[in-house]
Amino acid sequence: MVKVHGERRRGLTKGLWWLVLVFLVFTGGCWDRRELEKLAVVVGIGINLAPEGEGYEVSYQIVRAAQIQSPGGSGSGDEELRPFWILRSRGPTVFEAIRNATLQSSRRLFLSHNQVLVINEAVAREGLMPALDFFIRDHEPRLTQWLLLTAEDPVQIFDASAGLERVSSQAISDLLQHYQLTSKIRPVRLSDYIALTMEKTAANTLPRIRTIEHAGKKEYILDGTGIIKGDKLVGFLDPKETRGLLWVLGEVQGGVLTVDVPGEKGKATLEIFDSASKVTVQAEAEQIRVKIEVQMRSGLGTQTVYTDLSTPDQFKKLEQWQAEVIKAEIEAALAKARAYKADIFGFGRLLFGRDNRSWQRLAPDWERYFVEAPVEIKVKTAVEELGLSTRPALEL
Amino acid sequence: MFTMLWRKFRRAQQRTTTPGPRAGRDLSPDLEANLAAFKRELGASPDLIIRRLTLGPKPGTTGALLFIDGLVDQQIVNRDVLSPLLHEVDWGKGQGATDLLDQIAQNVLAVGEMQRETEWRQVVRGLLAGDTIFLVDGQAAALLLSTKGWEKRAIQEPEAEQIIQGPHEGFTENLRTNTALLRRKISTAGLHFEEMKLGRQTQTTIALAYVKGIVNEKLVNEVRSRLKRIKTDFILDANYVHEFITDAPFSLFPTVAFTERPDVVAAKLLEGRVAIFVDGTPLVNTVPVLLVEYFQSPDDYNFPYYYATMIRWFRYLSFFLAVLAPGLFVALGSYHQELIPTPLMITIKTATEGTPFPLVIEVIIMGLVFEILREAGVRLARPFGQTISIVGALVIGEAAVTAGLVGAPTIIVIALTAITTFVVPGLLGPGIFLRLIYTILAGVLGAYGILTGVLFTLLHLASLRSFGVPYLAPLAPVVPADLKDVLVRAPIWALGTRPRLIGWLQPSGYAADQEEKGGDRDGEGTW
Amino acid sequence: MIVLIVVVFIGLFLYEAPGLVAKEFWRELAVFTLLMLLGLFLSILLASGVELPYVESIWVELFMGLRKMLASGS
Amino acid sequence: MAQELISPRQLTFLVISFTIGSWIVLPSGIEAWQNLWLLILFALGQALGFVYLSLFLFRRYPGKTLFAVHEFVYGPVLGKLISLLFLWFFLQTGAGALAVFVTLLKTTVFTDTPDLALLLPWVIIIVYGCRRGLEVIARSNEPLVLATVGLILVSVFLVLNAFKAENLLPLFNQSLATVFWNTLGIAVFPFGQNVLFLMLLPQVNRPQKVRGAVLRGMVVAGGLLSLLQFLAVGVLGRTGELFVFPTIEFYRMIIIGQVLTRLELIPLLNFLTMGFIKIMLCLYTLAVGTAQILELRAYRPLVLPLGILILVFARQIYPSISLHLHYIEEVQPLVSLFFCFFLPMLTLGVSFLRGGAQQEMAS
Repeated sequence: MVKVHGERRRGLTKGLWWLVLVFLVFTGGCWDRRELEKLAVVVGIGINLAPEGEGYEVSYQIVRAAQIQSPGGSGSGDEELRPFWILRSRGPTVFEAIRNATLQSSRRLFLSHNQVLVINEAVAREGLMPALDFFIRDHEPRLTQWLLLTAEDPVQIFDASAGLERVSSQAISDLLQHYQLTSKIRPVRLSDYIALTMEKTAANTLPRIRTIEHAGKKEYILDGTGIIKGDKLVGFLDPKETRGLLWVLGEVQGGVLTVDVPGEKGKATLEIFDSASKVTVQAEAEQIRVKIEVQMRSGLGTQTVYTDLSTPDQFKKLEQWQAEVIKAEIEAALAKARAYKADIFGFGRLLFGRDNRSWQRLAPDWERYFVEAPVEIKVKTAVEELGLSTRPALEL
Repeated sequence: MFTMLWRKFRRAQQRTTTPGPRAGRDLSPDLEANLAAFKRELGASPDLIIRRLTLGPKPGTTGALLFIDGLVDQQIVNRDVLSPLLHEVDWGKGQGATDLLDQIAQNVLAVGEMQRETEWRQVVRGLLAGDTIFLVDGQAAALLLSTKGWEKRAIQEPEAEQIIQGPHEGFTENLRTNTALLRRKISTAGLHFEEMKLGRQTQTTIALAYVKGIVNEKLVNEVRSRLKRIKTDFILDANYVHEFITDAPFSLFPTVAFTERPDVVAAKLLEGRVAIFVDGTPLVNTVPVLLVEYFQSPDDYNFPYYYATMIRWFRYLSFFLAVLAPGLFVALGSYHQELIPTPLMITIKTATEGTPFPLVIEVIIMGLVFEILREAGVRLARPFGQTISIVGALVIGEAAVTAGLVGAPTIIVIALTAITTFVVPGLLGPGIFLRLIYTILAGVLGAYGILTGVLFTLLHLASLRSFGVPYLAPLAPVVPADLKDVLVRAPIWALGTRPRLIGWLQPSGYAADQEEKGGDRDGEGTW
Repeated sequence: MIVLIVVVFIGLFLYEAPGLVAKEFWRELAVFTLLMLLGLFLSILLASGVELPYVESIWVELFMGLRKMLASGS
Repeated sequence: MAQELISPRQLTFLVISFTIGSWIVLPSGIEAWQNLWLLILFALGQALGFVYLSLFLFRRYPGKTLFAVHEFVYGPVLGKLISLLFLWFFLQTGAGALAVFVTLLKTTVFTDTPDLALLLPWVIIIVYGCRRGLEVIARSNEPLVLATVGLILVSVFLVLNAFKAENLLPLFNQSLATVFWNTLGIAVFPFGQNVLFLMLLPQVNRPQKVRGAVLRGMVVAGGLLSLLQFLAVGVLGRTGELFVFPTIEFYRMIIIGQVLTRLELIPLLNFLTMGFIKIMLCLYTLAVGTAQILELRAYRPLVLPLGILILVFARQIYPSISLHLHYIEEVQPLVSLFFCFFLPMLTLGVSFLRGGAQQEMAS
């Protein structure tokens, strides 16, 4: 009994020792703590070249949480009432610029919730990776943020009206995610950009954004695609050509397509349901042979002619017309890509995966092979639905 | 220290104030001496009733009945003891008896249970336990007549362990009632009770219950020996026994379970456990106990299996939230803001903008406020208690948020914790304690701090054993067969086997005569 | 800092040693003490900023040297 | 020393977490990134061979730890010297794993926290666990392994929409030398280290099931690592080569409905628990082994000072993460090969050569 008591007492002292030890360790603490209310949450970052001298000018859109639920949105006059704050800073590298921002901001910039990276085209022309490296290396930014190109000062984009949203970066992020409503833009995440950059033969594309003036207010619009070859901006695709690219990549999952109805002054617009593509790249001795097969399903969305387009015969014709439009779009994109010698379609990537040996052989001179490659395009389409009406109300 | 002195002092006092018929000796043949001794021993207690009688064929022989008022059933004493002695004595009968006391015992008294005692201590003990003492002048012996009977609470539904469906009876403070309740549930001769008296002053009856043939004898021996080692002055409640026999006295986690429900005790005994009844309390200890038992409720077995399974998972989730929610909230809010989805994060940020304290402090303070409110609510009379809780929660919480002292999300988290804590009432203590620790750890090292704390707790739990059975079984060590009542609540017909580490002597719950499969035990549960 | 380390080590020593003495585990006590002293020594060196060699860089240099030798040899 | 027994199932679980251990966050063989998941399977086959052979030692000397076998085979002096080498290896393995996790935490989450603040709590709980003994380690390991397995299996569903089968191609584009070297590296680094269990096998309660238990554990661990790697390649593609901690990184790519994003903290913490078990096993073996070499009656008193040594070592093992990566690529396979394959095989060979007498002694 005495022994048991002794053991218990020792157990108590031992337990106390452990407790003391644990608390000794933990009382020192709180090195990495950053209180939520003390953070400056950055939702958009713009990168521009510094107007004079070397280095970058980085701009930030920071959420002003206190204002987020009160009136006074984007673009409205009073600076203090806007739900965000725009800040600029400069530095020889992006990282230093971001740190320099704390000279102006009372709170530490918190990059983890950044949604969009808007990059000025001047930066893109000099090469993107030097500017992007920080976002890959640092632990805070996400690899899933969206990349955008703009010809303007990125601040203009952040400054523009966000429409229904409170903060324009958030709105742009939503916008990009709904790309399939038009399929005229190709959203690119930071991780996608890195992945393609690592493929030696591939070229990247980035969506462009610009502002437009509307009733005295600035608004922004997604417009076309920039072609990045070897990390440098070389040219642009317009929205139609962008969709040509998306057809090849099999990324068109929606949108509409308008065809001319021959013989009549009118058009028909078809709604794209989905599409799929199959690209085969065959390596031969001194050239590659590319075959692109696109399949697409659509439904009749609207028509501006008085002929009934919903008969089986007309459907057949519609299928043919839209196949031609698609083919034209692809060819347009292909022509641009050839002009810039940029393999935006990832033909090289395909060869790399399927026929690595040939790729090894052809890769050093890929530009030439890409430009000279004969491309065979096959489009198979189906018009499957006609909406709620069986025929136009008035037929002539 | 003070208590020790006090005890010594008391012991010394006892030694000097216990004269004859000297403690530990026999009764004196002289009735008056005996009665005087009783009066000395018990003081001038008004509840000690001494009824003198004149007895027998030989007029002049005096006797006395002694009992404690309130402990005996007056009706029995009057009808079955006093009145036969006074009126209906046929002194001619029972010639075989050796002396007068025997004669009376055999022929006169209409009491079922009686005992002849000569030793002074035993007589006093009997008197204090509610027996009526019958003394006859000239004989150094007494009859202890079992006339126990006192006011007791009726059998009610236990308030702390309410269920919706199923039996609504609960144990009472009376040991006999309790054992009877258990007998009513288990009608096998295998249900054995062993009684012993513990506590120098209280002489509390402790009853050990087990089902022979199902229980492991080694377990019974272990419980018995641990109970015998208890040296204390008083035992007033099941927890007194619990803290003496528990495996890990300093652990946060209880290694002895208690319940107020006969059906629970019956189920546990039939799984091979041992129950310890303590007279004077409706709580019954059962050992060994596993952590998962705290997540089981009798209702689980009274509802359909799918519903019971779902509810059980809600219980796991609730406990998880109760222990970890404030810690996780602090870790997310002040270390890992990138984990919160952006819109939610901005909402939280909006709500906490401008609060003066770090999140940890906020959470700890609000947690403390809540605990105090809860304690006040429990202690006060019920109508007050409710008022206090509502007023406290509403006024303090609302005011703190409006004044910008505390963010609204903090209040939400604390409220959530408050509710979930009560879902697993058996682990209330450890839950609250761990929650505080995890919150502090989260405040210092974020999720890493919590992980460290959780791993420490896990190691501690893994090192615990309750009467030889690993506390975390059947999760660690994994006993796949037993997961049927842990991860899910399998239909009753599929719950046929007993927990392997406890009831392995007779693994099957149905066929008692089935072949024993004892050996295959994965090396765990070694005694 | 060094004072703190010494105090912690003495505390740990006092935590463990009495049990060993009570059980008359002399050998264990000796080894324990030795290892504690080693730990104390290294900790003090670390705390006082003495540059200790990095364990793995020794291996790396050794093996890289070996590889280079092999490479140049073949 | 009271014999603490574990069951074959617990042994399997221990093997799983020990193998997964630190490799899961800092994989070796990044050179062959795209085919790493395949290399793991090759390496698993190779390692199963190694370990199968090493287990002959246990067959030959049942109930004897590796160190006891050393003394049998090489005689007391040389045997103890070789055992001492192994102690060094265990110390290095444990400290290495600890260093990996501290580096991981420091670079991903706790950038401003000093090393010591991350090391110390970890070491304290590891020492606490080791003092509680192997049974407790084994028992607490079980839920942790289940959690990890669960997480890896759940990740299959989480990454479904980020997974691109195209990323897995091409299957073989590395030179044979790269493949061979990295396969060997993986075979000895996470898998071969299981030689440590030769110290613990006598504590398994059913010795006849030991071999199956170890091999099963390795297969499961190899399968899990391969699966995880498969997912990582499918999600990250070649980008994976860029990252120091690719298996954590790929969880950063998970986006499910705007809500489940930036999940990397969850696998990070989960994988930490595997490393935790690994370090604890190393420390335990270190203490038990030291006690055995010095013929002590108890290992418990050694746990604390050895824990401090591990802590000091963990701080002093790698000067920088870049050298660490370099070490993993270039040196570690050779060191591990020496300890995990060469020495056990040598012991086995010598014991066969010395033949009959030994066996009689053993039996």
